[in-house]
Amino acid sequence: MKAMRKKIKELFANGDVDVVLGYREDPASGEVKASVFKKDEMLEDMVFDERCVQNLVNYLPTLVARYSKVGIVLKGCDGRSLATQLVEHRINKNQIVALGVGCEGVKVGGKDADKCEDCPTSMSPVTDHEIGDKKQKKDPVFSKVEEIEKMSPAERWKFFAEYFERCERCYACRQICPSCYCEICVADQQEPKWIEPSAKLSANTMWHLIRAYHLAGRCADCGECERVCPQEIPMRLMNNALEKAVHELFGVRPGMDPEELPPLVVLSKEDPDTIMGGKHE
Amino acid sequence: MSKWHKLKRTDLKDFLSRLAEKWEVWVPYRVDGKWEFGIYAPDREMDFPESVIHVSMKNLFFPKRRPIAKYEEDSKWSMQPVAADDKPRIVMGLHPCDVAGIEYMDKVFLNSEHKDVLYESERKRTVLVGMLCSEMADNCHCTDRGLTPDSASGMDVAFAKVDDYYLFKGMTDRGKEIMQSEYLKAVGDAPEKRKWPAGKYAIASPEEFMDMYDDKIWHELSDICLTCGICTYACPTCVCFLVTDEKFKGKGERVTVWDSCQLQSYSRMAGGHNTRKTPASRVRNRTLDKFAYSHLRYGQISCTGCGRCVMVCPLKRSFPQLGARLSERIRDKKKSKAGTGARSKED
Amino acid sequence: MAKVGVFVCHCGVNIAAKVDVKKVVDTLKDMPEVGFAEEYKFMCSSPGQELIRKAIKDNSINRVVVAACSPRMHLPTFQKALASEGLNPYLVSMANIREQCSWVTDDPDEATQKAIDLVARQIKRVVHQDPLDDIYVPMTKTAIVIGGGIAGIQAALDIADGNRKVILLEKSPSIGGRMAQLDETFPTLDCSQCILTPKMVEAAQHPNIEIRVNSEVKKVDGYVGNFEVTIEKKATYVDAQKCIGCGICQEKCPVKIVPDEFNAGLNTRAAIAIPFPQAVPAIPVIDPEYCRKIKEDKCGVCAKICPAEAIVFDDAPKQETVSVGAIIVATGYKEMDPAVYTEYGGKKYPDVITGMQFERLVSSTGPTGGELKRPSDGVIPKTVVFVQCVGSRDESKAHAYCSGICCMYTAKHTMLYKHHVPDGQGYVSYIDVRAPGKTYEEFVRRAIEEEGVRYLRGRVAKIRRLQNGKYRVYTEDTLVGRAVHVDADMVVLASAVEPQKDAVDLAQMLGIAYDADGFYTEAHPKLKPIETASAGIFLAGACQGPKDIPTSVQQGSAAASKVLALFARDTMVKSPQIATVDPTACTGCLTCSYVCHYSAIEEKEFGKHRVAEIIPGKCQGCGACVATCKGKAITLAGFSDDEIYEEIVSCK
Amino acid sequence: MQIEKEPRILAILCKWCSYAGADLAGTSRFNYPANVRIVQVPCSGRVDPIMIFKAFVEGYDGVMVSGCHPGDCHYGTGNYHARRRIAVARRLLEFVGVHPDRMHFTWISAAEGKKFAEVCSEFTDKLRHLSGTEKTLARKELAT
Repeated sequence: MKAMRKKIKELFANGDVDVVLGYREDPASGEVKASVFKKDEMLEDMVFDERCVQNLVNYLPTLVARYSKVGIVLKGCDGRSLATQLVEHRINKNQIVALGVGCEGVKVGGKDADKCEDCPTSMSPVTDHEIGDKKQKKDPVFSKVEEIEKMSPAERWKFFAEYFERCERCYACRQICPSCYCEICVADQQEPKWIEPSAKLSANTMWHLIRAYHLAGRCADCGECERVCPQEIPMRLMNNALEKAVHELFGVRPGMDPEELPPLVVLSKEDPDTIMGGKHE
Repeated sequence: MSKWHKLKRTDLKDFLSRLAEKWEVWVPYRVDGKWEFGIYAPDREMDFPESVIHVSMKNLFFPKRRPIAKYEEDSKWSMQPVAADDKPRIVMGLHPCDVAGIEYMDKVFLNSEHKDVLYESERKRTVLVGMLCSEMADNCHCTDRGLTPDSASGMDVAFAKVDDYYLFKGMTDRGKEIMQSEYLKAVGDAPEKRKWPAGKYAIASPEEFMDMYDDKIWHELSDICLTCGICTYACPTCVCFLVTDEKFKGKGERVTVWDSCQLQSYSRMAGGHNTRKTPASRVRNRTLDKFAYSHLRYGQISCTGCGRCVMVCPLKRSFPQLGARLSERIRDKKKSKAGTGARSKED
Repeated sequence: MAKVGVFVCHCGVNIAAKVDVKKVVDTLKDMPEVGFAEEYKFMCSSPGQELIRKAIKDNSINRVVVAACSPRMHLPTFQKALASEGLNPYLVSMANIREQCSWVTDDPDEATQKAIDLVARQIKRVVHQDPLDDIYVPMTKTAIVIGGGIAGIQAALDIADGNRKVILLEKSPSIGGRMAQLDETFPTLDCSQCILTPKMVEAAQHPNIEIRVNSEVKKVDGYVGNFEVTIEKKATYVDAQKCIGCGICQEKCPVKIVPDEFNAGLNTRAAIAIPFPQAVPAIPVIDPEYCRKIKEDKCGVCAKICPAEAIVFDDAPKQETVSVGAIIVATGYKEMDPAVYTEYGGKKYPDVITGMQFERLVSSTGPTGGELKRPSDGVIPKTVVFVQCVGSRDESKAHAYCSGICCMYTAKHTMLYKHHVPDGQGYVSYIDVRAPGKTYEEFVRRAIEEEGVRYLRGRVAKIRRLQNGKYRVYTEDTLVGRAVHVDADMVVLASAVEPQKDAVDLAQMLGIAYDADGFYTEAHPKLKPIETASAGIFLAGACQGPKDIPTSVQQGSAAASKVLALFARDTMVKSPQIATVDPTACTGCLTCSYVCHYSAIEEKEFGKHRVAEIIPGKCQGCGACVATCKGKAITLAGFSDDEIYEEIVSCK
Repeated sequence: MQIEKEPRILAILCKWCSYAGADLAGTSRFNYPANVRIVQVPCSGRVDPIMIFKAFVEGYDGVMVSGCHPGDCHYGTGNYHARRRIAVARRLLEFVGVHPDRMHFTWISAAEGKKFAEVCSEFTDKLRHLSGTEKTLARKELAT
């Protein structure tokens, strides 16, 4: 923490950053929240510990529009998220100073966050400065996905339909996701109405399928969608199922390489036809 | 009528079962650790929580998806309005802030110019049995909004939880029939009147809020807001909806669906222009709607202090704090006489 | 408000026998979108089209659905009918109730129900169709001919004579192709070189023809009228501008072990060589695999003696992109390698040779100077067996198809053989003799009757080399029903005609179709034998299937006439069914640009933002970008989300 | 009358190969079940999985997508992109409980009329065996 504050002070002093996006402990309530730090402001309230769950990358596009240089504190998963944004020209890397912090895992509701179980990297794959240790981690196994995969199709649908039924379509999942940045979300489009706006099973199913599909090969598993869902819909399950799929199908782990294009826009003549299922001669 | 009646907690089930013979009785249930309203069934475990539940009452009068007409895609495109439901019902367990919300919705939907007939029928068929609060939860701030947690205003029947019994009191003629239940025994003593703490956050007047329209502060107030729609869905006084047609195999329904000014798509117009493109402009809209626009239109600010928006916020952002921060800014501005800043270009 | 005219075709009995056409009309005429509904026997006929025109005039319909055959068949017909009445031609949609309904459905009730559903769906769709205007794009009036064989040369000459520029591309060091290797040609026995060489020279001297040898196509972008073809010129290590073609380098080069491709590998040549004496251009090429200077930095004799100082050892492949308006593919064929026929020796017998090798053996420019000697020991073969259908009509070993030319060239070979070895005896093992061309049959009869060649009907089972150096050919004579064998001095295998090795690669670059064998597929087997499915790309010669010289020449001329017809216009009409970006909805992620096969998507400033923009001239309307755009900022005219959505959800 | 028992199939076919293959099935008079509904797209690369999702939600029992064989795409590479998208969409649909037999993704050339008819028949057959199970994803709200 000391090292981080020192580094940030240094960055401010050298004029390398205009603002730094980080975590702040509200002295009054003790709650940790995302915060924009300016030079000589509130730096003493800056924290980095297991309470720093939120992925800050989502705020970057707004900030880089307002400031020319933005520093950002990144956990491993957030860094992967940033990598996916850079490759999609969402953010200009030159406007970013990436402060990778060795992450020891975060806690949600007092318990170790689920996402940390499947975390492949403690350090952001994109960094300008690294603070703390980079730990070698195992590739994710997604044991919860495997559990679902063991179920019969009917059981799986029963499982998901119950959750889909509950969705209120508040779009908190979309709003917090750095990769959901369409000018007009397909769920908001009236003509044609691929996804009807009302909160009901069929339309909600469409929404959750599209949301997961659009993130396939782009989702870096920051887990924010699931965390913010007021109805506790297990969105990470779907994201992870597809993360597992793109890894198995195309050998891609999203966000681990900031140069790598999303697998669904990569031209590959070598993919076997069997990836589409069924038999092919 | 004016007397308090006692119901033993052990008699609650019998009392409700008897009511359910005539009415559709809506009571809170706990599902997967969360409260929601459902139709009373004796075999389901139910209870009355001390303070508001996170799902808004709004859904019972103005559902999130509400068919208003049905049609078939035949040669005539025959369209039939959806018939109103007139089965009598009791909604039990509303808190004073919810009732205040319903009173606000009445002003929106039942004003003489544009009457929403489906809403009207929902109101007409419903007897409101409200529950007086015995405590204020963390997010409760109705006292900031001039309400009292144990005020029975607007209820047809009011009740309070006391030790191992409930105290009921009929407030209107519509509540009379319920009060005649054999399980209610008239008693003399009213529930203890508590002295509630004064509001945490004093807020400015609607006119003062209006003056803040062009202030820079909206960027600060919106900096980490996701602008998702959950606060507006949970809010008892957010009543925006869109009308859309839903078709399936040649049959269609015209439905109203909750909409939210917090979503970017809300203010996007044909041709692509969006009048509220920035999060700041959307946060401003909701804030001013609660504290100023509502007052201009209906003579009443529309935040009832139920605290649901804080409860459901993914980032646990506090709307009352936001109101307070704004009021603070208003005071500062007045002091310095500054703040005639030009309209922000970004908005 | 859309008012749809619905026209249901009987197609004689093709539709009406299964589909209750009247019921279709009666069911749909009350649909709210429908303003007029009618049935007719043949909608594609003039009176049928007149019905549409009349309804546009009298019933003021503004959208049309024709329920008839496949839109692939008659959509343009009905589009014209609309246009003639001043209605935009893109406001018609066809319900395919013949190919995809009446012809594939057993039960009439089911067929009728399906037809109703299909037409209703198209009515819903057509309401969402927008009027579109054709796009006019300028055209580059230069053609490229890929392949400098006789078909390609003919095509190039005809286009050049039509006063248009042509690039004639050839991957080997000289144009001329297979025909240059032939000795004499059937059925006239005129000397191949004598008739080909003048054409080669004419091509080389024609002001409108630019010959590019040693060059291959690497990439093809663009579309009809505006192709961008990337050509790679291989390193030849000889400066063609300086070289005077004296050939002294070839004489002095000490490395004389390079298999001579022109002589079908029968002899060897120097590491620097002009491919054959009449080559056009007559410029030598160094084979870097053999050249000692290039391999080991030794020798360098050629550079020392070259009077023109034309040797460039540090030559490297060069790529260049040329703009052309049309492409003729004339890449020809290759002779099958008979190695798979192990029962015929699988190439281990030196005197079991292929037809092309025989051709070289009897040629005066060949390795023996035109004397027929067998390769193993130079003995003049007194008995020769010609084996036909090696690799052709033999699905189990090689190809199911007939190579078409072998019957004739074998007959020619037997005659050439008799002319070289008058006392020799030729045998032909054949399955059927196919001689359908003009005077072809007479030619074969001449071989049999006048030259005394013995034709044995039957397939050769085995060839075995005997101690005495002869080859015993085991075959049968099915006409007398008896197994026979012939002890021959030499055996000639009429090896099958095959597509070039890299035929599929080129097809994929060009985006044209090819069949299971690798021959290129014409747009229609009868009515469009020259065109491919890709506009502006035409076929000529054996790349499309086995062909003899006259047919190849005909196709070359035919392809040229197609190109000249195309170039007669100043602008290209391009389909308006292309994709466009709504800049207000675009986030500028540019992921669409990665999937565009035509590099048609570029970046553009839009206010403060960066957005994608599609170049209308380049877009071909495939829609890959549309499916990539998550925010649906891209619309494909003619196949918009609106239209496809309506088709998906409108089925009852 | 719609024969409700018969499974409904949506076939999204590219214009150049598979749609032409379906036409050839007709020209060659290869019969196949009448409940197949074909949607023409210019290229399999135009197929946005949202169409597949929507088809299931709209109550189709099976969805088929077919384009030109790899390497034969009229537009060069559209089918390769389609293959990746469909592979992912398929995994997602299976994950939320759509039976794998409800999806058929393949290549059919303009010459494979017989293959098209066979694929339709076999696919229908498979779906008939599934018809006992719940119609996955089909919308309930307006089904009555």
